[in-house]
Amino acid sequence: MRFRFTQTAIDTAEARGELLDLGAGGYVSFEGWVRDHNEGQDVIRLEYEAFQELAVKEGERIVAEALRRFPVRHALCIHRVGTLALSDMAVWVGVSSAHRGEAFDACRFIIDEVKHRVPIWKKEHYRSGDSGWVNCERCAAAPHHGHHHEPAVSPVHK
Amino acid sequence: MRFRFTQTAIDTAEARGELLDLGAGGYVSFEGWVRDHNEGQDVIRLEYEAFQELAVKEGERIVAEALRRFPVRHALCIHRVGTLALSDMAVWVGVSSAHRGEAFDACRFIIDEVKHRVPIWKKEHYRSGDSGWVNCERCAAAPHHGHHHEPAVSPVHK
Amino acid sequence: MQLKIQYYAVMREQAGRSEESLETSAATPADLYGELIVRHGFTLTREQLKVAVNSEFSDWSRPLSAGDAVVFIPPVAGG
Amino acid sequence: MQLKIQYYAVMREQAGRSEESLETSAATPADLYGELIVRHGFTLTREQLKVAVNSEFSDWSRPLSAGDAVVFIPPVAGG
Repeated sequence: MRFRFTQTAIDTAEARGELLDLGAGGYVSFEGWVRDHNEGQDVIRLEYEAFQELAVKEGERIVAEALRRFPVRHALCIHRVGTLALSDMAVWVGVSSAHRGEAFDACRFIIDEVKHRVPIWKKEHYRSGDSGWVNCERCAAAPHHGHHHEPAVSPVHK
Repeated sequence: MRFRFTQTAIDTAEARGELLDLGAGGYVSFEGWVRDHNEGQDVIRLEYEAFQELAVKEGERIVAEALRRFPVRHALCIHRVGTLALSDMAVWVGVSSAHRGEAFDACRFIIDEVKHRVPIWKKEHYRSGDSGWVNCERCAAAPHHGHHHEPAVSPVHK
Repeated sequence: MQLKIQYYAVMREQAGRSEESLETSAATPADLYGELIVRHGFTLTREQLKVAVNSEFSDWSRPLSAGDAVVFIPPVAGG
Repeated sequence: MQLKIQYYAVMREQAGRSEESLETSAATPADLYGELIVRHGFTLTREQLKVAVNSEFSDWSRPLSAGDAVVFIPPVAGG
């Protein structure tokens, strides 16, 4: 399983161990951390929710695509679900490769695709007491700003 | 000190801790591992040697350049010296950033520049009993192949 | 026929439930969403959603069969 | 004048030492390397090296002063 979920803190040392390979000279990892602000609001915690049956299939497809597109050795992605506090790790991607360039490319490909294709949602809770589901602008009907914008928030006032 | 040397195993957990930041949503790290082959030869161990007085200055300049060029929060590079076995970590780079794209760019910039500019050398010891200092082709007088080739080896037969 | 609908995230909150079984004559996911948007007052238009049938992405025009499990997928935000 | 030369990596092996103090009339690092390539039989040409004086990268034509510490830097291979 090259894409999986966890309800508890991601064990990056264990995950990295799965990528060790005597033929690998480069290893790149990405961690997504819960930060204290988004779109001008003070964030105090997040909730992640996933449609896991489909998400693990789509996640596996993304990692398999990365392994086909880039000549890397191993790749793995772990996503956390549930309630996360500031600076908690929400997602981890690791790639080992003979050469470093491909490891960077594959790692970035995986996190970009996971963020856009895998059915996972996050609800931000703000210091103000409001909360909102974070939406990918690329997926929204309007306005269309292209692919590289930051997430926007659909406020769901309590 | 955002660039430093160690004679012992790189403590990545401690190093990552120096980059934590509540405003950072993305963290990218690179590890260079000793692999079991190079240029068709079976490698059994490596020795890294540095001109440390100049290397730490040049390394600091590289990290400072990365922090100027890319809007990231923190960056750090640690290089090991001495004798390394297969799969040992020779170098670590970590970058934390509000957004992930810049963290990938800055991390890659730092490792690329460190490999090309910092006075560190490695001697490969081969299963055959031979050994050789690894040279960057980009730095060699001839032939010029551009910037993205793999290291070549200057054999120093015993 | 009987269908099973599962709700996640903003859809779950707006539907006020995680899943329901529904007796419907909807022939496709598009028809089904047309029924449910009235019933639950969803704010997202079909164009903002994707749909999955039996845990795989699906066309909106795929014919539905009795027992199918349908999920409407709002814009994702993993990572 | 007296200079201090430090050797690393392949230069150290070919010189058979890590450093030496040398009485020389070499006016520049380029002149100095011309002396040392004969003395130690270095295989690398000046074009393949960089040079540092007092722990900072230097031009080959910089004037040397008594007490300067010079390092010839073969192609690097960190990482």
